[in-house]
Amino acid sequence: EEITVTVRLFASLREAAGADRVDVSLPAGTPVGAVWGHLPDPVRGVGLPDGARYALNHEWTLPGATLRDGDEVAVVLPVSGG
Amino acid sequence: EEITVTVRLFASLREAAGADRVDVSLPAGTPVGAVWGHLPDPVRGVGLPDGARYALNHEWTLPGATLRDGDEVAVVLPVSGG
Amino acid sequence: MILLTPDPLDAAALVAAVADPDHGGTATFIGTTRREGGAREVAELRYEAYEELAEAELAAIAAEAEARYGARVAVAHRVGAVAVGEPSVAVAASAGHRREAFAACRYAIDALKARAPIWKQTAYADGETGWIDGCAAPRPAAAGRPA
Amino acid sequence: MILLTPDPLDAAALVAAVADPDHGGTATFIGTTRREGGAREVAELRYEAYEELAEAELAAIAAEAEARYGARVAVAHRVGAVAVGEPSVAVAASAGHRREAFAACRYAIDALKARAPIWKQTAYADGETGWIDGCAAPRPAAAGRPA
Repeated sequence: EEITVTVRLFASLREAAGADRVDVSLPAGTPVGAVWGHLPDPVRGVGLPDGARYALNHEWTLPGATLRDGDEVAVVLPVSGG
Repeated sequence: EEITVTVRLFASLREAAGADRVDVSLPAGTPVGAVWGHLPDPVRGVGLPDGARYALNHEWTLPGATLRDGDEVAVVLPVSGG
Repeated sequence: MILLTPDPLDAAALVAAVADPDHGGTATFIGTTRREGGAREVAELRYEAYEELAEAELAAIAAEAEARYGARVAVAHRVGAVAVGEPSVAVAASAGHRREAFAACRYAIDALKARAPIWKQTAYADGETGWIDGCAAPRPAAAGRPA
Repeated sequence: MILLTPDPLDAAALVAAVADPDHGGTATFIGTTRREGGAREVAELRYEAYEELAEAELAAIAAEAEARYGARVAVAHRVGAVAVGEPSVAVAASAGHRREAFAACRYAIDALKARAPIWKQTAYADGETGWIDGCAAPRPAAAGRPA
């Protein structure tokens, strides 16, 4: 069984994707931390840096959280605001 | 030999004197710290609080500094600005 | 007051937002884009936020600082291009006394820099750009990067 | 910028006075008259300065903070009546990074409160007044005080 989630991308990942969000299809039960492997090649080519975190539907989450159909997951790169 | 100095007064001392400066005549060689005893009775009645300091001609000085004719000496009460 | 905005920051509005007649001190911090002096001159910074989460995180940081220090805290951050010398971030914190006001302000700006999902891209005067987001490669090398 | 003034303080002018394209952070402190909440409500504060020495002392404090922290520092203090909620003192300090900006700002306000020859008279809502200058007697008792 497949589900579809939207992945929000920022900064270097957004530029590599050419879009600030991509929809990906995954097996039901996929954990948040596995979404990276389903992203388009240009995004994965950038590499996932140490310290990246995840958010699920606009709240912080952990890589082990289970994705559901329609979820919005964000790859939150190490931040540099201020 | 007598000299005349101007004493600047602030806050409670100014109000007790009814003026922000008073001229006092003193023996030549009087130290700054002795000027208090020459101030008008209503000023001395307030009492000189612990922590009071002195300035001589708009610079900090010590009680042992010698007064000269025409000097301006200030009794600097414990401060409370801010 | 929690604000993500493309417009110039108004520090006075933040100070007004934390005003309280029982608070005797207000500390503010304003972060501005530096020219950087050294090898490469910076033309501007460009900020990008994960807006939904950034607003929630800034609100959480302000609430933490308020609870820890008995303070009122306001935070504003620019998004988009910010020229050298212009404020990119502003924090205001009021409290009964200055120790708590300074501590709350410092807590909020430190936490913002550590946790808020906002990213900075440096645009140099020579035309190059680089994201500060933990990703290794500068943009000019992107073409040769393995996919 | 060192200022003793009977006019309302302009924090933005202080921030502008310490602006520097190589300084990435500006910390400010604004001290405001508190209502005091407790037993007696405060109507206003009245500040009196030994102006010649106060200006020199504030300039010395700013120079010390600048030298210690590599900062630029501006200080302004009101004289005369200041209503509850209005700023009586403002300090701005810019530096390369926020740690030094906060430290310079904190140094300047702490030193100002300890050293600047400025005195505060509290005017209570019930009409009484009292100088905070180390002299023991409140004004209503003055008539009975031995000369």
